[in-house]
Amino acid sequence: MPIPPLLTYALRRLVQAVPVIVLIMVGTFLLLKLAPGDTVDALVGDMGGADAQFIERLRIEYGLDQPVWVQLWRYMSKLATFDFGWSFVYEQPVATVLMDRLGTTLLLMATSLSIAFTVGVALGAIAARRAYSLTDNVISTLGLVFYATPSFFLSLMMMLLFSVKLGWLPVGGIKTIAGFYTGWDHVWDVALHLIMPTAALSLIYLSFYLRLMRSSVLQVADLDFVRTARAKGAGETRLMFHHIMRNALLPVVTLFGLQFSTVLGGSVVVETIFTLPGLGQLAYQSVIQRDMNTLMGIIFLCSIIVVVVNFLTDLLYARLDSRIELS
Amino acid sequence: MSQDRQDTAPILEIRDLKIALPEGSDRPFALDGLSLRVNPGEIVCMVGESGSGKSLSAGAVMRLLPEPHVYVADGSIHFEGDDLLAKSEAEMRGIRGNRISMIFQEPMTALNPQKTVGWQIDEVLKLHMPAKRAERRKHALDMLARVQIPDPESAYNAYPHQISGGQRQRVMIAMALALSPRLMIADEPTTALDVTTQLQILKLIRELQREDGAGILFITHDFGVVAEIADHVVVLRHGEVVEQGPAAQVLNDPRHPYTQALIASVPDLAPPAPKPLSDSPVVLKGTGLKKTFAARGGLLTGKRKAVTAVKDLSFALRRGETLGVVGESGSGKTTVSRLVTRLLEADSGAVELDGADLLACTPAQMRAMRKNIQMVFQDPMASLNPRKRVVDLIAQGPIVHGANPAEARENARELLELVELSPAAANRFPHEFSGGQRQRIGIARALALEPKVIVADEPVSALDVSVQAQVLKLLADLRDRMNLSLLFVTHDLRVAAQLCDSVIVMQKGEIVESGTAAEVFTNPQHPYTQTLMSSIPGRDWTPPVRNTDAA
Amino acid sequence: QDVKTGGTAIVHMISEQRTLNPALRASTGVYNISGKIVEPLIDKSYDGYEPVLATEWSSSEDGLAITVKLREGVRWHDGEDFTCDDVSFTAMEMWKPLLNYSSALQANLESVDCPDPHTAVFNYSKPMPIDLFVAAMPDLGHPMPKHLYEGTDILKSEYNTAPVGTGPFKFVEYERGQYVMAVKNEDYWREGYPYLDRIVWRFIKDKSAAAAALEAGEVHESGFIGVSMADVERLSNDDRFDVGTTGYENNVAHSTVEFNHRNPIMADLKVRQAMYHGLDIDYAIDTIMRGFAKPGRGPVPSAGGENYTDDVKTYDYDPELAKSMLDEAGYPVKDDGFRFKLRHRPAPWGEYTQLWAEYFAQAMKEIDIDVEILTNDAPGFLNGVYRDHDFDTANGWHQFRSDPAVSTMVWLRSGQPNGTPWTNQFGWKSEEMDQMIDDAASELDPETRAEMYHQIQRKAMEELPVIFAIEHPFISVTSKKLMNHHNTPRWNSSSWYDLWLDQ
Amino acid sequence: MSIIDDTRLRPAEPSRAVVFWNRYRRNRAALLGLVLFAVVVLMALTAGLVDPGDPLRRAGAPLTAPFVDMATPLGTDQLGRDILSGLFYGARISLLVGVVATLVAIAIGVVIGALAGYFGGWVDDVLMRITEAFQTIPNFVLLLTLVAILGSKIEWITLAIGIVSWTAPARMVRAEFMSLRNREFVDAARNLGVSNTSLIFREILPNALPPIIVYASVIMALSILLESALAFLGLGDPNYASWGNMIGQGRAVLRTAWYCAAIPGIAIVLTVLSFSLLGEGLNDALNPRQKQ
Ligand SMILES: Nc1ncnc2c1ncn2[C@@H]1O[C@H](COP(=O)(O)OP(=O)(O)OP(=O)(O)O)[C@@H](O)[C@H]1O
Ligand SMILES: Nc1ncnc2c1ncn2[C@@H]1O[C@H](COP(=O)(O)OP(=O)(O)OP(=O)(O)O)[C@@H](O)[C@H]1O
Ligand SMILES: [Mg+2]
Ligand SMILES: [Mg+2]
Repeated sequence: MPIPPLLTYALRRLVQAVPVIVLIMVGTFLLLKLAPGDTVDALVGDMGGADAQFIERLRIEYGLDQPVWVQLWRYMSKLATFDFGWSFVYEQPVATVLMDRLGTTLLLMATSLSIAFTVGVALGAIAARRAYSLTDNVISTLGLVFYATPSFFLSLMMMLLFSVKLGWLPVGGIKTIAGFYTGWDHVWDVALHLIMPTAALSLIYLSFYLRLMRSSVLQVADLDFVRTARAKGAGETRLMFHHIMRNALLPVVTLFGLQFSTVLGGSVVVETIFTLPGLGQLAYQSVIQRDMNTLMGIIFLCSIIVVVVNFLTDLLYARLDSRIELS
Repeated sequence: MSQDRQDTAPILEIRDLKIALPEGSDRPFALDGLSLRVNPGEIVCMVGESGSGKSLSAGAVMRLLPEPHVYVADGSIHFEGDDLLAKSEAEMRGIRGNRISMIFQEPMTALNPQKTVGWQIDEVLKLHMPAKRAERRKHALDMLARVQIPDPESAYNAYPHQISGGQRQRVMIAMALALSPRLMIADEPTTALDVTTQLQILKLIRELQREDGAGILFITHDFGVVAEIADHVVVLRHGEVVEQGPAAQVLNDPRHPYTQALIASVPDLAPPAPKPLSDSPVVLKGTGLKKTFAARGGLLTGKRKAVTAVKDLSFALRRGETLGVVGESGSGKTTVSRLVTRLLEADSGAVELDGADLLACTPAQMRAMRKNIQMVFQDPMASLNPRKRVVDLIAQGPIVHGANPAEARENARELLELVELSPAAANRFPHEFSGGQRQRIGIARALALEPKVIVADEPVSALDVSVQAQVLKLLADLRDRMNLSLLFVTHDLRVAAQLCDSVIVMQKGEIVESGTAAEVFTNPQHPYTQTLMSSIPGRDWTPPVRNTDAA
Repeated sequence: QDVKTGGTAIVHMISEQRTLNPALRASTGVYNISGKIVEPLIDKSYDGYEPVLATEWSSSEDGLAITVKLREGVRWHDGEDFTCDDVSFTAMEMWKPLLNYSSALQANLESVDCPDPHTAVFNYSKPMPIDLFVAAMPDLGHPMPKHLYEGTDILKSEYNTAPVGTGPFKFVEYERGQYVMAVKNEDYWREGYPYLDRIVWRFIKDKSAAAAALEAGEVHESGFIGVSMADVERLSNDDRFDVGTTGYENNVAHSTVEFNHRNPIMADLKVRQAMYHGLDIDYAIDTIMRGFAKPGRGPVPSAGGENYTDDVKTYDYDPELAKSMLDEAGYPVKDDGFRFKLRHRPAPWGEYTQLWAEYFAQAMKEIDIDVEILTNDAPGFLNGVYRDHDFDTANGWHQFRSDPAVSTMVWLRSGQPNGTPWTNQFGWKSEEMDQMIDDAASELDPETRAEMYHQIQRKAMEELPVIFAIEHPFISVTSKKLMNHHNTPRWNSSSWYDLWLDQ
Repeated sequence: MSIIDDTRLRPAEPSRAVVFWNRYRRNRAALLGLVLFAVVVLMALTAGLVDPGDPLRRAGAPLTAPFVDMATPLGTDQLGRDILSGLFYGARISLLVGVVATLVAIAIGVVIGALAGYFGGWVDDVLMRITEAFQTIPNFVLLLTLVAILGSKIEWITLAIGIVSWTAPARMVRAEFMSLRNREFVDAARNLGVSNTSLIFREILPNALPPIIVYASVIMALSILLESALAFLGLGDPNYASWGNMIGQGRAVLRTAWYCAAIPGIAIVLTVLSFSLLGEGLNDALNPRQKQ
């Protein structure tokens, strides 16, 4: 039976991703080993101190007394069987720790990126359509201001206004604790909690899409085939939707794929402020705690997500760009 | 005849049209006082060098000028008696594509890459024809058949990148003619095409127009094309009409000195008498050259098909000889020129320069050898580093090869004079020159190393005819004066005929015919060569005796 | 006012507690949660030590055996009886080998005998002062159920994050990064208690967010200075909240300045004294601690009870004096405007520690000492100071754990191995001091013991191995809806059986 | 002289700088960006001249509001440090971080991108895998890790920001090189016998610079934002008054003394804005594509 081209393509992408992921994992491992101190230091710091034998015993327990390359080899050979190891900080298997957080992060990233993408693209198209007009200036300036505002600043201001002053939105967390909502109430509850973090994240990324889309539309609008369509008697709206948009979206889609991992990094601060139990915050904590296995797990997961997202954006790209055929 | 023209009601009448350019442009008006008329069933050719305002006049008729920077300052445009300039944008939309249609130069970019051919033809129908989908589809398929596209059904569903350049231009024409417009404007519709395709398209336009009786405003800069197709000719220069009249008269008996000069620049097809070269030594010899572009595909495209650009090619170039390499697009001409200079590594074969095999040299040896074999490139803008001053561009070669920089620069100034440029040019940047001047700089750069062989890849095809003639003349002069050998790659048979001693004709990477220019041009043997020769536009027209000094 | 029962109390926690087993991890963060679920043998009240799972305790004459009577009729949350086996198991398998701090305390513990199910006898190889034993029990004396741990890998037991205890509340769930929840234990041994239905601990890392949550009514209590000092001060003027330090008498900390005595400049007592004179402690208390603190008087804080004395040498703020002392010590101002340069490592915990470091740098500049602050995260800091000794000065806060023997003395006693955090890694060694500390630790008579600690305190203030600059209890912001709050000296760690919600 | 003569030179054009400036100033927003940028530079240069010296010194009573005490016109922070002075010195740090981190990022990016784009083949493969690896790790997490390793000295922070920012310029340079290496002028130079190194750095690089310069403004803006985010998490260098540090500490008193965080916050917004506007202006001036 012939393998469908999409599958072969997916397989090829997977094979290509393997060396990159190995590179990332080894690199991160060694990098983190360069950092002063280890998990035990962090744990002891957290406990408020411990005596020397205790510390010694923990190190042996965690295998931290071994040479670095032994530790690396142990880790990598476990990883090859998709065993992420044990988090000494959370006293749980890393896989459990990660799965607990993955949902929140994916939800946050997916909603904020899709909002950023759609709104950014729409505003960018409008701004380009009325290039150099008042509308354009207002949209572009707002975009730049949001872009220039540090995310924590924006988050704090929002929290101050909407939670404390107006009391409309919950301060943080992912759901009302001890609310015990189920069904749609639960969905609504989570949605309420996600409004501000999503807004904070998406406003920043929105401006990227906005600016790119604007210049992309301006660029495409100058192309010959748009002139052809005009010469056919097509009106501006038709030009925009049938001729310009789809071509102008191409670079924006590429950015979408590239930006995914940045958003995860960007969510560190937002998750911290809004107390969202997500991977961004977990990553930050893991660095500080030298929680090697957890951090490595996050990075691994993140690489997989990025590979998948890039694969999907490539598919989307191919869908949008008829010149590309997957084979 | 001129009496007849005035009597019929014109489809298009332009009077005293003035188009203003934005401040800071090289002239205030792109068009200054253009008047012309297009009658039904008539092809009016607008000729003129680059920048003379041809495209903008077409834009003005379509009301598609890039306003507000460029706008109609004065004059009138009447289409079938209606004042187009007074129409609203909505009214204009009703006219565009319906009663006036347009074909553009680049079939590559003029079609939306993301929509199927069928969709794009359908769009024009949808906009102007109140008809059901199936009906429109049928009409579109009819149109595709009319423009002689082999398999209209599959072309209908194809994306532009899936059909050839010639077919794309046919699609454009089908689109333009779909609603039987009264006026069709064609802005250099064949310039980007191969000679053979060009001729087919020209014929097609002509036939279709005969059937429909539309008027055509045909823009071109090629007098060959004019001779092929025009009923009436308008010659533009710097936005002013210098001469207009019936085709026969303008072509064969130009009145204005400018027109005369232009026509005189058109190379005629009679090759020069063969030079006695058989006893000069062979300076450059290629044997069994082969190049396959094995396809390392992109991530998304996967592996591409391997393309054999050149297979088993051999030639010999003697001292003082000019060897022309001709053939249509994609036949491997450029590949040959790059193999010979080792800008591309050949898969197999040898290139001997004065007996030494270039392809066997180490990189260091090769760098030293390059002194002897220099190139002149096609695009005079792209081949000069825009960030370098002319003097540095010319002196670069000698300096790399160990010359004293100060002396090399001094030499460079002298070379500028040799290529007939003022030494004042030395300190300027490439963008401050016209195309022809840049090509002169390119020639000076090649000469600076005092090479034995110069390889020129389409050195004049990016230039206007008038300038083309001058650059060719310069090249010929220098060749004769310095006893250079020239490997001259071109797709323009007229140019080849004028300059080359011998010619090799390539098709799909292979030599199909070779011999002296005189033999090949007067008595082509291979069927492919014969088709090529018969496709030269205006081949039956011999430019009138040169009565002006073009240089 | 009538007690109302029911309701959910929501408590703010700054950082997540990954393990909730107080017999494996001694830290206030753990007790803050586990204290309601797992009970210690003895707790501390304002009236002294209070029996919880232990009912009485006594020591043999020689101090080698301590007998503890256990409460009868107490059941673990899973229904099993609480007996001496549990105490013995926990003491030998957890307190002695696994529990930080306790390992040193119980180093001489030989065995725990169970003559009957409700009597435990702790056998020591060297005398153990009963006072010390009792003082340690509230923190280091939590029995865990033997039947759930025995025969398993204790460190990886699932019950470490889902504790089973005897306390007034039963563990329900732990959502990582979000909250821990516990519900009323209907089978609690104190009849009629607890009042609350449920307690939820919410993790909010960001202090501003925590303050916002308090104000929005989403959280009822935030302890251990869980909001910024500015917000503490602001909320203290808000009549919806009680703000104060009550309930932390057992959890007092010092903001310190530590010296690396390996550096000859720091080894010079005159320099250290001069630096102390250069610090405007009152200003720092006002600006950084917003007045919720007092000047430090050596290793024992005023909360140290009879072991504390204020009859010690003090160092007033006097920059001019400081400068002249430095001149005398042979460190005049050089061409670059400074006497010498110090590399200072601040501990990365908390806002006021950071500010204290910056104030320290600022103040030192006033007496022409250049201070470069080296910021690191916790492991980096601990390594830099306690293992690599790569610093000239450092600062942080250190908590006092009710008895000097189990807490502050380690900062003065020499001889701990490299890399042990919060020990004397400062290169300061005094045979005399070491002796005094050892003597005090095994002294059985309370009065003599107190006097010995006064001596130590005086000596520490004279020789300044470490500057115990500011003594500050922790601060809680508590919603006035909570009743009976902060009614014991280690309230945040206690069981809250009598806490109720007025709503 | 005949009618068609292509040997006569056009009158000399104004110099590049003039052309550049003429194009640049057409964009009014870009001019605003330039003015803002100039203000920031001026602040950085005059820090210490205009204003009371050390921004870390106690200058007045803690938490003095702006415009209350003329000795500290913009007020003081928790430790009584002068906010105005911090603003001026902070400009210095922000610019320093922005410029140096950008230089680092661009330098790495140019080398990697140039080699990958110029040589193609396996060199490209290897370098691009490395680039992908760097791109896959969330850059802020990598930054945190680097800072954890190196410590929070301003030099290290700057270096770390540079290290996490190089991938985008590398990709961009690579793309530029891939298109430029096939341009005829490169062939022309190669045909003159120019070596690979000269081809890369003398022939191609100068032509690849305009988009890189434009992108530099983006990195500069991002660097400043990254530095402030680090400071917000308490990982800034406390030995210098930086805007990020000021916000990081100011937010503790956000509710009572908003100005401590708001003033440096606005400074960051305006500075980043100025870089963005500057970038757009440069883009219009260096890569004129569409005519306005
Ligand atoms: N949008 C525009 N803005 C400013 N100047 C323009 C614009 N379009 C064209 N021009 C100028 O107007 C003049 C005429 O341009 P036009 O495109 O009509 O020339 P053309 O005869 O079609 O030349 P070519 O043969 O190269 O196509 C040129 O000098 C050109 O620089
Ligand atoms: N770098 C390349 N990679 C893959 N295929 C190539 C490459 N360069 C040229 N080809 C293919 O080799 C064939 C010959 O190309 P070449 O450029 O030599 O033709 P040409 O005769 O110069 O055409 P033109 O007249 O259009 O310049 C074409 O089919 C082309 O697609
Ligand atoms: Mg044109
Ligand atoms: Mg070619």
